[in-house]
Amino acid sequence: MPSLNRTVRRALPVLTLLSLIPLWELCCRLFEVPTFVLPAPSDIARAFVEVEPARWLGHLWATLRVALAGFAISLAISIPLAVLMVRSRFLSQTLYPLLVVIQSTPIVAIAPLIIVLFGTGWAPRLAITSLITFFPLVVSATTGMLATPQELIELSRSLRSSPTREIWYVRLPYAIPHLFSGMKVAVTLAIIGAVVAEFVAAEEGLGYFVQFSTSYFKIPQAFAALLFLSVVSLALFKGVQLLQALLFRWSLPRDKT
Amino acid sequence: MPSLNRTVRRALPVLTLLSLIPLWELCCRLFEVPTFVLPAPSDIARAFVEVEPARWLGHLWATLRVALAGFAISLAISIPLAVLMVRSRFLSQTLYPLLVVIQSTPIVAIAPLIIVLFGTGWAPRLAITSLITFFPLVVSATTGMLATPQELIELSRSLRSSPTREIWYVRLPYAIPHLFSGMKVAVTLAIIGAVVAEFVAAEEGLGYFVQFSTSYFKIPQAFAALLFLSVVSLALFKGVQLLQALLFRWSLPRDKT
Amino acid sequence: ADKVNFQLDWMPGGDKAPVYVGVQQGFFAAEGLEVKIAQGRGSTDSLTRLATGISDIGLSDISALLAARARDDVGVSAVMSVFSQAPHAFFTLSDSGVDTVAKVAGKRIATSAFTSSNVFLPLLLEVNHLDENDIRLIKADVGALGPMLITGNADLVISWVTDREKYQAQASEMGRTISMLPWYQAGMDIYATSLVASDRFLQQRPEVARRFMRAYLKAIAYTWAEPERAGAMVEAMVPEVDAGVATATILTMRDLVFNDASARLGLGALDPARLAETWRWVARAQDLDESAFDPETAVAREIMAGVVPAQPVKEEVTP
Amino acid sequence: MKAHVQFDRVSHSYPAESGAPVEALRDLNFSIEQGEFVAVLGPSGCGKSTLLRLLAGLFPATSGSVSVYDCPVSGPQENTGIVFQKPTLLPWKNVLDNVLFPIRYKAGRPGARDIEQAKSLLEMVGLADFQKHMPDQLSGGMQQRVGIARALLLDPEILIMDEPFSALDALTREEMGFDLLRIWRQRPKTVLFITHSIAEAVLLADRVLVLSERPATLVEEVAIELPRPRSADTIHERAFADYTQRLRELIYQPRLTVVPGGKQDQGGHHAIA
Amino acid sequence: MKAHVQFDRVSHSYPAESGAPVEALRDLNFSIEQGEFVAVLGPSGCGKSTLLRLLAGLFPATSGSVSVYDCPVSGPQENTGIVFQKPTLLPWKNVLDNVLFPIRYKAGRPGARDIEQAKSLLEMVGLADFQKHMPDQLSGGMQQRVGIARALLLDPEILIMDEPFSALDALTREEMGFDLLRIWRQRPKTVLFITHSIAEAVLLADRVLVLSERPATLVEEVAIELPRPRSADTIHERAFADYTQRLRELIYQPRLTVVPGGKQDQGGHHAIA
Ligand SMILES: Nc1ncnc2c1ncn2[C@@H]1O[C@H](COP(=O)(O)OP(=O)(O)OP(=O)(O)O)[C@@H](O)[C@H]1O
Ligand SMILES: Nc1ncnc2c1ncn2[C@@H]1O[C@H](COP(=O)(O)OP(=O)(O)OP(=O)(O)O)[C@@H](O)[C@H]1O
Ligand SMILES: [Mg+2]
Ligand SMILES: [Mg+2]
Repeated sequence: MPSLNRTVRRALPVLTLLSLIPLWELCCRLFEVPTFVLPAPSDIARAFVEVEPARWLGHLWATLRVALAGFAISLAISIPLAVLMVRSRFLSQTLYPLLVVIQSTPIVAIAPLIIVLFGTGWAPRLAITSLITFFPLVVSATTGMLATPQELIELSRSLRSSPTREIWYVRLPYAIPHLFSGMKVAVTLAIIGAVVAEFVAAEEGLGYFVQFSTSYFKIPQAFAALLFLSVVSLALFKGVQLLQALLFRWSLPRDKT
Repeated sequence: MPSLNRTVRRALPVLTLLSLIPLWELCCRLFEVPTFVLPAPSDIARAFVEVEPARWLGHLWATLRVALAGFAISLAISIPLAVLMVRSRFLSQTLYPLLVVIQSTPIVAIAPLIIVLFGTGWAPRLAITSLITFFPLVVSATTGMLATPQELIELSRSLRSSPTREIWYVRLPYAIPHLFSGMKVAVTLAIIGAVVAEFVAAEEGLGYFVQFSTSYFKIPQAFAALLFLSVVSLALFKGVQLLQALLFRWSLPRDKT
Repeated sequence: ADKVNFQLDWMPGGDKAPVYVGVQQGFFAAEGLEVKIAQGRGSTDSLTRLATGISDIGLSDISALLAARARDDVGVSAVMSVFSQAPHAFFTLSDSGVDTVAKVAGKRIATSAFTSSNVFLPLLLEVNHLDENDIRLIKADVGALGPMLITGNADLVISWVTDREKYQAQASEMGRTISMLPWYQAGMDIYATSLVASDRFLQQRPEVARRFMRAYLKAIAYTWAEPERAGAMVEAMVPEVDAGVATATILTMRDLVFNDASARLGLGALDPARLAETWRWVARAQDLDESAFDPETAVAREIMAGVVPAQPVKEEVTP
Repeated sequence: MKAHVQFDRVSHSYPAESGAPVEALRDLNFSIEQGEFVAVLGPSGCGKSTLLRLLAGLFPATSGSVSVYDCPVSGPQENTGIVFQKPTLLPWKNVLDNVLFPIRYKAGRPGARDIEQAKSLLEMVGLADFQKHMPDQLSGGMQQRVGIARALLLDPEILIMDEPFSALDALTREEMGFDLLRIWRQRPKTVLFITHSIAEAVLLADRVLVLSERPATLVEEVAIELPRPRSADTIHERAFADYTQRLRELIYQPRLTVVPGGKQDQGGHHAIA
Repeated sequence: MKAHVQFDRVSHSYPAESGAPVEALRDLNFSIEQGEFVAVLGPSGCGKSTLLRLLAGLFPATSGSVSVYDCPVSGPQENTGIVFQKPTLLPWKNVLDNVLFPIRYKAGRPGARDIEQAKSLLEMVGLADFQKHMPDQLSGGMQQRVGIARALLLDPEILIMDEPFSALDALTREEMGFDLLRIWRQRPKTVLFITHSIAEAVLLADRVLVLSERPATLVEEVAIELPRPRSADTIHERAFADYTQRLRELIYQPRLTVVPGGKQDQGGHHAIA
């Protein structure tokens, strides 16, 4: 019985979410929402099957690999950046404003610069995705490392640690929960980033396909691509959660007994 | 002497940042970077003074109020949302995926929907800004509240607290450092949000002005607007930092003696 | 006065001058109209706003309208042609040696990812006895096209005739000159930007629509009669616009408005045969069933009657 | 006096993520009368804090039942004051606000009388000058004393204290023990007092529960029949020495066989704690 | 023996965000010989942990100088083991890894011998069965014992312990005290041992420093000239009782005039801690 109970408890949220779909359909029919404003799920489904699976997969893969690679790059850049800023007050005061500036610059506005700098292949898309995702990572890693309790810092300093080791062995592990909170934000931003990048420079990918469909007034097809994007985001988000659960069990709140 | 020293230490980062400007100018001249790729600071300055201050201020104010109001709205929505998700496992499992989906949907793609829902005035811009900013707030507030140490939860439960009070008096205060890390990300996203909103639906604001200038190939003018945007972001970012320092001193790492 | 919400299909500029002229010169006021101008972000956006009743009447590419109506019975109809030639064009540096469309074979052509030009490109190439494999298409952000051309990342770019001034300005900075190969000179003979209106507006206030169209025609005539003044009028209402640039644009695009077609069929007219030809291009370009949709259903002839001059009116739609 | 707290065959195991669960309490039976002062002695890690948490209703026992006034405990109890083993102060509140926390938590704004009361408790624990300090500006012992003041603020019916004086020096410890007895005498309450000091247990309690090593079982209950009110003089009474001696034997004897090596002599007369 | 640690007119004040700074140490002068075992007694909040932090080089004194081998301490020292007052375990490492932390921190991967050593220390502190547990699955006393094992792992030259046994029961405390003495005898080290237990100080130390209330000044240094090796028998020696009696007087006497009310009698003969 308890295991049945648990199954139900697990399934309930999924079922609730799925039940939104008929509701959506109903609303669209009831209020006669025009397709170009919000297509009904049935329209979307129809549009979905009209495109061959291979093309879906092609676009999906194009977006996914940019999102993943861009996320990986920004992770690889932002952690060292955060470390630098934690170690040096001067760097933190010099770099932080720069990062804020970069973060708040609308990428689309500097598209020419990016294309001239990175060409028109993969590179500009990766650059854009990384630019859009890195900030939450830097902020959360920095906040986490700075929030390390004084007593742990004293422990580490009493061991005559080099500052590098202090960061590596004490501050970074302590920042894990913060960092993962940043990663959850960043990973969904990575999808946004890949899509924006495809708006700016690409001939494939779900974002390209959305824009393409919209400019041809194939709104249900655009929404099918959007749903696909959502599924990818959910998968990436779950992926990050899973990673935390697997590698850093301790950083999660323990289940109540 | 020590106060002089401190002044120098404070001024140094600013000076370093300012010294980037001549460097930028130099690079542009040296490599003969065309203006339409990256205008030199002198070009930007010229473009800047060509637009009357009143118009700059008009655009600035249009963007700023959307960013601020949108940020406020998303704060007002995401904290209660986070509280709900901390209180109920079911809600958390149902809402979180929905939020991820909303967060990762490219706003530009659902612009018609937003315009139909919110009309053409202020409302769609606020909606877009809130949609773009709320996610980091929800994630950081949720993570922070769930990270509350077991011992504080035991204290609160031993006082026979209602769950509401537990959230209000224990979990939320504990989440403050997390929350501010989310706010730092969100506030710069608010600028991005306002700009995107102006791309989609507006006839004023710095984002609109950037797009306008770009579509007329007045790149130095676009960059002048971008710089303005950066200054606004920096101000908002500093504002959040200041707010934390004023209201929640304890949540900041204490200065080393 | 009757209030009319006018929808632009993009940002203000010289190519949108007539509506500003209409306001500034009092053409609308003379018809008892109070016109409010809303900016748009492309034809699709403009159509959506008209279809959802946010605006009453506005500009859109008629090919977007035809495709939208064929796909999705959108409640918007065309009431007048504005550009009776398509504005698509190749741009290249003057010294590139490419002076006819036939010579684009083997070149690198940069284009914006989502412009409607791309859809027509294969057809244009076909008309010129080429196909897509003969060129290399590079897609990039609109803003990057000029830089790519001038820095040699691309041999040609696809853009609109109306952008000529802007590209020339960029090229001048590097001491180069630009030449333009308009597609309408290479076999693409179809309608483009048109005045379109929501069906609801046309049904509820047909007279208002007619008055608007009358005033708009006057404004078009004035715009090309007095390009300098027209440019200044745009700037007067939208300070971001530079009057000089607007004037230059107005001059550049004269051929889109006043051309063989407009001379033959009348300014503003939507000749059924040419409209059918336009639909043929659209259907082929977008892979739509040509016979499944009658382009005439996208035109509100009864509104146009008596407003648009020299219009070859079909028998059955006389009022 | 009637039975206030009743432990009935209480066992508790903590689940282990890997390996066997840790059994902390096994088959514990005892009861505490209303108004009684009961001390608990037991080796480190035997399960004393677990016992406290069960009584506080923070989680349910794996088996058996804990009841208060014959009512099974199913959640946190009304009118219970707890001093946790760790100080458990809120890092974002100053000392005074930490002491006032239970009131603010239950009743919203504390009244003038509450603040008065909090201040006098802080004075009692010797922190009158530190009301505005933040917890991380206090020494370990000072933090512990804030926790004690907080538990006493609401004048609870049941007071559960987990090694409340462990970080205090001998003199402060003694003073606070007598303060506690005074408060207990003035406003009777049922006290469960976990300690590692045998002398302290004897000096303060009506009854001492001696627990075995983990899993904790009840080795013996020793009623301390020293006259009240007790004072520093009590320590010199013959009976006091007898009780401490008896408890020491109970604690030291069973373990001597287990302790490896022969470092100690025959036990039964140690005195350092 | 030569002077190992030297405190020279050391004062320390903590800055207060508002109001007057808190003066913790005032004009402290003392030295510790190499290999000496010095215990520190002092009231709660007087400044003992501050003294520890100064010696550990965690921050500099406001005035005066702390030196090790005549070299002013300007930062953390090599070869120093510290047991902090709070357990201070890394929540993301299990017990064994927490003990091994100093090695991993200094030398990278711990070798097989280090692991051996860590395991035997864990056995000594009675946690052989808990190597794979996480810190939050341990009781307070168990956490403290992990901290002790960690400090002993690197066989430090200077060992600083801040109330290391405060959360342990009488028997465990005694056992661990003797274990500490054994280790200290086998591999001589200079020990600074902060405690609240007078008996413990006398039993373990060569010399006891008695500090006053905050700001801590040195009230008296008492050399404990009990023969070594000490054992449980030491406790019954006449001299042991004399020393504890003397220390009690030193601690209780000066404060009796300050303590409000007349709850206690004339002091000088208390024995509960
Ligand atoms: N949250 C937990 N998860 C798993 N095991 C736990 C947990 N809390 C305590 N334990 C285990 O339960 C046993 C008893 O712990 P408890 O804290 O009750 O001991 P204690 O008697 O209070 O010890 P001390 O005197 O050292 O504080 C210990 O072996 C400990 O490892
Ligand atoms: N970080 C700090 N900031 C400000 N004041 C502090 C800080 N740490 C300690 N103090 C103050 O310094 C004094 C001495 O503290 P310390 O921790 O050295 O006492 P202690 O002797 O170790 O006490 P205990 O036996 O209770 O641990 C106390 O009054 C305390 O309030
Ligand atoms: Mg305990
Ligand atoms: Mg201390």
